[in-house]
Amino acid sequence: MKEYLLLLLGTALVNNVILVRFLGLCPFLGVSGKLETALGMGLATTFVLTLTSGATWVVEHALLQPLDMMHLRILTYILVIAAVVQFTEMAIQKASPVLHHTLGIYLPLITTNCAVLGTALLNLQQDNSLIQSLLYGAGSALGFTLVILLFAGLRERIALANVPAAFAGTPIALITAGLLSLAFMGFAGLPVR
Amino acid sequence: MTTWTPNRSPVAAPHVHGRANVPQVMRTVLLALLPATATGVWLFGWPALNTVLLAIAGCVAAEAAALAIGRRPVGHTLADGSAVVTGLILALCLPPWAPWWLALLGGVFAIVVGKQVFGGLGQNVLNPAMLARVALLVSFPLEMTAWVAPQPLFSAASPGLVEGLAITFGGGPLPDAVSSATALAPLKLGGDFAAGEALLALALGTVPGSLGETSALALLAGGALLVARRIVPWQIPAALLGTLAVLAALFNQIDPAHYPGPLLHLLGGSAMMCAFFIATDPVGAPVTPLGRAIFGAGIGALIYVIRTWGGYPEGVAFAVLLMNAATPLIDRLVRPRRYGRLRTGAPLPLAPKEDGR
Amino acid sequence: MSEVRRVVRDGLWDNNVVFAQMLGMCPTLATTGSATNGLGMGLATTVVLVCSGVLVSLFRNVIAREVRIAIYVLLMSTVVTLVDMTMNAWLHELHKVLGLFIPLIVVNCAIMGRAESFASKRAPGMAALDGLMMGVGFTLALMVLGGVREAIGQGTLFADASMLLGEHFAFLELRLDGYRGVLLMILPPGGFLALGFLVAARQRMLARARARSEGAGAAMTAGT
Amino acid sequence: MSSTLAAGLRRRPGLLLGAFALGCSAMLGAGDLATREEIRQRQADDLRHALDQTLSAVPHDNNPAEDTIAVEDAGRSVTVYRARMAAEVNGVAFNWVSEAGYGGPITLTVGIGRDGRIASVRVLSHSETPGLGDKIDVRKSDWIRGFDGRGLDTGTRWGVRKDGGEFDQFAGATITPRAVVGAVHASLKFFAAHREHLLAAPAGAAAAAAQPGSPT
Amino acid sequence: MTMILSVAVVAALGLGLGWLLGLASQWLGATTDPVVERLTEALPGSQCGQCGYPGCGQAAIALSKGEAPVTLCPPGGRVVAEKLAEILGTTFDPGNLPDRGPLLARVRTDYCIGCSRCIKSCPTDAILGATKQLHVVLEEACIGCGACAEVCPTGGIDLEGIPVTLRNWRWHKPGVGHA
Amino acid sequence: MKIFRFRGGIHPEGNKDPTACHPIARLPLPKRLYIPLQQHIGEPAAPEVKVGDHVLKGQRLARHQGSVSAPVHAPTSGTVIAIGDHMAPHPSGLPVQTITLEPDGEERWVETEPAVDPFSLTRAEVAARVRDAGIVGLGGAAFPAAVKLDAGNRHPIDTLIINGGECEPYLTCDDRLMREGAGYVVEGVRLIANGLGAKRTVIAIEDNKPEALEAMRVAAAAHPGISVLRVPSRYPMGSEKQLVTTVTGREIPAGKLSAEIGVSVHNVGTALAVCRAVRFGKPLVSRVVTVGGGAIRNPRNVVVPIGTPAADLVEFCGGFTVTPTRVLMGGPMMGQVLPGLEAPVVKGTSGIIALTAAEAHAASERACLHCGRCVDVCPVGLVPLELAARVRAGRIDDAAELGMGDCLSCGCCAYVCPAHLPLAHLFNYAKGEIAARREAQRKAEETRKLAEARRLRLAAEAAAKAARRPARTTEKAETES
Ligand SMILES: Cc1cc2nc3c(=O)[nH]c(=O)nc-3n(C[C@H](O)[C@H](O)[C@H](O)COP(=O)(O)O)c2cc1C
Ligand SMILES: Cc1cc2nc3c(=O)[nH]c(=O)nc-3n(C[C@H](O)[C@H](O)[C@H](O)COP(=O)(O)O)c2cc1C
Ligand SMILES: Cc1cc2nc3c(=O)[nH]c(=O)nc-3n(C[C@H](O)[C@H](O)[C@H](O)COP(=O)(O)O)c2cc1C
Ligand SMILES: Cc1cc2nc3c(=O)[nH]c(=O)nc-3n(C[C@H](O)[C@H](O)[C@H](O)CO)c2cc1C
Ligand code: SF4
Ligand code: SF4
Ligand code: SF4
Ligand code: SF4
Ligand code: FES
Repeated sequence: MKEYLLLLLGTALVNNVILVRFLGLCPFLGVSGKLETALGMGLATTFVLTLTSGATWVVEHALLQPLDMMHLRILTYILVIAAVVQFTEMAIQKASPVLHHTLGIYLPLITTNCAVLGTALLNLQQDNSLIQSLLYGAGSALGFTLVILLFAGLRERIALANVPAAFAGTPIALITAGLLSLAFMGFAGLPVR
Repeated sequence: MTTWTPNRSPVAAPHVHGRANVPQVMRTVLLALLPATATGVWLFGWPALNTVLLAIAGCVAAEAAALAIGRRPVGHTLADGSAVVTGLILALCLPPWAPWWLALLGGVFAIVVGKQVFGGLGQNVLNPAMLARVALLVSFPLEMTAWVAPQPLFSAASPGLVEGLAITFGGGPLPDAVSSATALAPLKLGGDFAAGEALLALALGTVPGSLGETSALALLAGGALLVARRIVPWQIPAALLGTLAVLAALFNQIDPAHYPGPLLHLLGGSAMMCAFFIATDPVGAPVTPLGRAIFGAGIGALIYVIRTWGGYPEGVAFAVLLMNAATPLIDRLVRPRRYGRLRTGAPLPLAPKEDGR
Repeated sequence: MSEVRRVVRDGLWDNNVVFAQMLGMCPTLATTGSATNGLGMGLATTVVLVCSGVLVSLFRNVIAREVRIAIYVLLMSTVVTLVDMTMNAWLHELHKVLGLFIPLIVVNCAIMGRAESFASKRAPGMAALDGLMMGVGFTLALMVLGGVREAIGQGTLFADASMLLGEHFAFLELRLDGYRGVLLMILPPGGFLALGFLVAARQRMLARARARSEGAGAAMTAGT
Repeated sequence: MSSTLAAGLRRRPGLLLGAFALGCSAMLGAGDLATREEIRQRQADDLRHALDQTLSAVPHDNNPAEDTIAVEDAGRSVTVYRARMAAEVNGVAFNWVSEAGYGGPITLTVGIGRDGRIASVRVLSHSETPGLGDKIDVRKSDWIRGFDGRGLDTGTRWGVRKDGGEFDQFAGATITPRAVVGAVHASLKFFAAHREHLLAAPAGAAAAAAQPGSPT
Repeated sequence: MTMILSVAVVAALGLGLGWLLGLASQWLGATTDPVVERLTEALPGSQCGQCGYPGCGQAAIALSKGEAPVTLCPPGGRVVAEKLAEILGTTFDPGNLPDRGPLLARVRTDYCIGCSRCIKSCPTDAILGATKQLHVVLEEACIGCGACAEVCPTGGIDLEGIPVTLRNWRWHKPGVGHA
Repeated sequence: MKIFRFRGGIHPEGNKDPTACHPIARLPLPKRLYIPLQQHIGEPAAPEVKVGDHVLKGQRLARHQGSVSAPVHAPTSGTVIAIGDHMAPHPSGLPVQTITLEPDGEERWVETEPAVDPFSLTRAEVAARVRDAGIVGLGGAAFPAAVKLDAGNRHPIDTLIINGGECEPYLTCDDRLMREGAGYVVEGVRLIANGLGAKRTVIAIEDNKPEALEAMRVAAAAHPGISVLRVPSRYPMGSEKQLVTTVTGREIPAGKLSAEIGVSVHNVGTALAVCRAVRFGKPLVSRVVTVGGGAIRNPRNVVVPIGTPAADLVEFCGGFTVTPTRVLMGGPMMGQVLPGLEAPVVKGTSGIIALTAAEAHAASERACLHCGRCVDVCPVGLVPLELAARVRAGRIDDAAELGMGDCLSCGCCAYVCPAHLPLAHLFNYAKGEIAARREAQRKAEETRKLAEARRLRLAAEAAAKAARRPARTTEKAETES
């Protein structure tokens, strides 16, 4: 139990997908202008990331490895991710049109979110079990959500600041992200993996 | 009769103002930092004074340059004194015998990356001095963890003025004889925690450590001034020190051999400095009492976690930055209830007419 | 401006993947700890951009709207896998360093964006040129970023180029002796900071250029 | 492709997609065929290189990469490569992962002689901070050679100096050496625990279980 | 063998996905665009054509396709522009808006020949007056679109800003500085 | 009696002593009086006199129009010499329709009809007398008092609160009024209480006015329904919402009137005016004005006929000792700058304050420190710094969402702001913008309706035409065949 908790926390804080692993930066930079949208993106990603972590594990261990078809890994992973996203979208639309209205627009974006494929590949690299994979996915997603929320809060405030013209817009967002990542270095060395 | 010509562009009320203004606030902070600075310089000798001056110089020069480049009024803005405060706080968090370029570089980083790219005073979100400290720590771990044992000014061991300049500007590693470990070292090394008489040393500051963080008493004196003058809201230091102490006491109860008690956590390291001068930087702190309490408690908890389990010997700077980053969220979630409304923002229901709902 | 020049300019500067479009941020920041890695990643991405551009363009009349994204994804993952396998086989050291990020080229938003907005509407030749220019622009950006980070961070330039890219690249290696480096720059925060300052510099240049051209325009109208 | 076929496919997106999938997997299959052997070779090279480094001090006449056994330890399986001289196991090498690294897991290849002393240790992969933690890499510093010849019985104080051990930590980066020292220590204990099994197994018996393609 | 297997696997996956996508496109394709509806709702609905589109409905479609800026509608002014931006989820740059402030038409008594052309052109029926008699503009109803001024044969309709009085005076924005 | 605490608030320097220690003086009749027709919230009054008319003191000059309005009376006897534009006592300095009166110096009253026993009057009669006397709230808002009295008929009022807070610095007119005219005030209070049918009456006075407290206690001692409550000195204690909370512990729900929770608030000056109107039949033609501030030579309270130019008051009090930085109508926290000394005193003018630079503690504006002091002091619980940042950035809608509309414009936030940001000014601007937008919105709705109506009309016309046309074609066909 403790081990799993540490795994979750470790992936969320210490090896944060965005700030340490450098995955999922496009949505991190693109969809963090407003807190509400950041939250939506975070939630949608959490859902998809956890699901795909499990699904790719199954595909890897039930299909690719037994058939010795590692060269199809990227392709199948991507297809699986796209399918999961598609499925999620349809499921949400069916279950709750309201939720679909708020989260739906983020779903297509997630297909091209490196964090999803990256996490799947990291799971493989670290030889995680199915449960570990699911936790790893959830942890990554939590880390993603946490950081994108913090970042959106900061950006909302910076949007009201008197930023010099040369730095306005993307540069200040990048610098803020850098400083946030500097702050997250404080978690480094915590005894979690 | 003295005449009066009305101003044609109308100005709205209020037409009188309290006495507070930004330069005065910053002056008070500098005044409050004086005891700790003086103690630091006294304990660590002339090189410490060099460090202070260099950090401030770095900040002020960087601020002037940045303002000039951005075509903003240099003199007027410098006069707010915030660059000096940043410089001094940075210096007080550096090793006392830091080489010249460390202090200078830190000052420039704090102002340029931490403050001016955001638009200057009040526009930044993360504490500039702590950003600089962390950036230096990450980049120059050697220099940033070279502690010296205190050798009071004019004592035999203390370097003279010239020798001090040589230490600051000469470069080269510190002689092994003076390098030393801080009071928090046992946290990571598992040695003995400060014994009874050492706590007195921690209070007075006669222990190795950052320039201005060692003397809890001097910091407390300055902090008390700021709290009394209402420049610093009491909730932040109270929540911060309280959380830190409670966590320390809790784990100390569980396993005293691994986890030192609250006193070491409060007095050793820069918790005091942080509680009164760093966490309280208004720019990065929430604006409501509850928000400030959450903020302070968050910093306290993070300090404890990073100190106890993390990779770095001291968690103050990271903790402050992390909570700075959370400040917009806290401010967003913790808003005061508005008059005549429920917490949700909906109007109060027309309640039965009884006094004192 | 001729179409070719337009495409070249777009890729290298006006619409640079990194500096203007802000796409493909993950590899941009993750692999630019050194100029060498940046170069390697850039080249790999360029190959993928060109190939996928040509493929998408070739099939542009066949691909139905509803499934176009899925087909792009198929094509790209194929190209990327091929690149991945090739690098693993013949650029093994570099492959070990870039590791995770080669497969991630698939989801590099830049490639999808180009396929959708350019390659699907143009002839294969043009698409190839566009892919090449986008890729070269990307590579240059990665190299500049990697170079800046590496130089400030550890006082070297193209360190290990010979080891990773082969002996031919040994000439690139530079070392600043006596400079210890600001470690921060090669760590994750340094990536963000360096890119932030580079983009700011670009914004300032653009603003200057705009002011100059406006000034010139104003002078012209004043003259007539 | 004839235009009628193209038009037909366009009207059936599912078929179109299937056609593309077919083409793509064909290309991939071809690519795989072309590179598979080369990649396997490279990975074998990697392994051989690592084993060469770690077992060079152990006299042997076999190819350790092909003489492996899998050992269960604390719920995980460790692949052990064995160096033999005249059928006698003279030393073993195996990968050992430390989770306590600063930037993530550190994978070591540990070579241990028959006597239970370290033959040699090398870092296979790590993501420690360049300039700080990467001194565990033999290309950057000789520190890692400090383990050579040490064992559980040599009176070594296993730990970094800060923790009261006898290994140097790198200034400003204690976590990495601490992790490596801990991992080497643990690997010795692992060796001690399975000593009999490791040294006694019949020659060549486990060769079939070897997976040269994936050393980790 | 591997070859055949891999082809089979990918083809199967592709087919499955294609089917899913087909389904999805059916799901999505059928619905009408709610954005256009909301946009039409937000526009003034006076169909005056100042935006360059033949009426608000077309303007809404153009907006939804991103072909027109949210500041397209002069009568709507800032308020409408902000609403449109909100619906479209874009930000709106007030700098683009020619903020001429609200206007009112006024018929010059000495010019009006009572031709009634203005009445026919007015999208809000804001002009009263019988043929051959002096016409007047209802301040409450006039949106300052200028259609009447355009058709008036004597040029007798002026568009004027609304005069500042104690009742509509507003505080100005305090000078530069940073909040 | 229990006192409840309201959120926020400040303790500005009072500066009340220079004027509080002098008895109320009487201003000699000025040479001209300028009586604006709009001195209250609501519709302006409509003039009933012509240029050249001679009028008597207390004669009605203009009658009220609409439900929320108030008549205007002649402050003295004299001749109407002009009806037209004159500078309004308003920061804009815009002109307002004004009757100019040249006093004849005789101060001749019109016939007044004092009530025999004012307490025998019905509620409606009291309200009618108050309305006819042109009484508006003298606490600053200048809302027609009769309308508020009327509200007692629609909502049961259990508590009448008389506002003797006078929390504004410098102002002491209510203080002196309570000290010197406690008896009249209490009588007025009883009349209002009667008019409203209030069950209990609380006269709330800040503890920095001990003499007034004492005088009012003595005057009210005989009336068990009236209690005099000592409330702490804290700005904005005098604000209706805050006072209601202090006295009753209730909050007025957002968007509701105090009457809806059974409370009515009136100023002490209003009470005195009600007393004069109901008992003596005298309309509101003069009021007590505090003339103060560091730049005034002899600061004091003065009884002033409505319409007196500020210049006359300043001159009466010895003129300026130094050039003031600002001359205000009302107190320094809520008052407005005077556009010129020719602007007249109106019913709502509680003070003419001439401030020196040193008193104002002016400092140059700097960037917001995020210090949160404004949040601490805002009596409403707003977050002024966030509002200000959004207003500055032109994001008025965001500011409205954060509660811009709830702001009292009390100025507490601006008073404490160490960065000297013009917070209250920004909020005034934002509220203006919000009002303008609401107006635009309303107009857009209106437009839509009109356009729709026109569309229907055109369609109907077209249909009618179409209906006629086929008929004509058949006709044609018939003739052809
Ligand atoms: C029935 C009734 C209706 C009122 N309507 C308004 C109104 O429409 N606008 C207004 O400003 N005040 C109105 N008031 C007066 C307010 O309650 C309040 O006294 C006035 O706004 C001034 O209060 P203040 O100085 O605290 O702002 C009304 C009062 C009553 C009793
Ligand atoms: C911030 C603020 C301060 C006020 N201060 C006072 C005051 O000191 N005395 C007062 O009578 N009214 C004051 N008012 C006006 C009251 O809210 C309220 O309008 C008045 O007491 C109602 O009485 P009236 O209608 O008789 O004027 C203040 C209003 C505000 C918004
Ligand atoms: C405490 C006090 C308050 C007064 N307040 C007023 C007032 O508000 N309005 C007014 O016209 N006169 C006021 N006066 C002046 C006297 O009541 C004055 O003698 C009275 O109005 C008689 O003059 P008349 O002819 O104007 O009625 C006040 C006097 C005192 C002592
Ligand atoms: C109470 C107080 C504490 C401050 N603490 C810091 C600090 O820790 N670090 C810093 O750079 N500036 C500090 N400042 C100065 C100033 O607020 C800082 O430079 C801003 O962050 C710049 O925008 C402090 C100012 C005050 C009033
Ligand atoms: S300008 Fe505005 S009101 Fe006129 S037609 Fe276009 S959208 Fe409608
Ligand atoms: S400007 Fe003329 S046409 Fe337009 S609304 Fe006003 S009156 Fe009607
Ligand atoms: S002026 Fe408005 S925002 Fe400022 S303190 Fe008063 S009520 Fe709050
Ligand atoms: S009081 Fe002024 S400086 Fe402080 S937070 Fe409020 S607006 Fe900012
Ligand atoms: S490159 Fe776009 S999310 Fe990673």
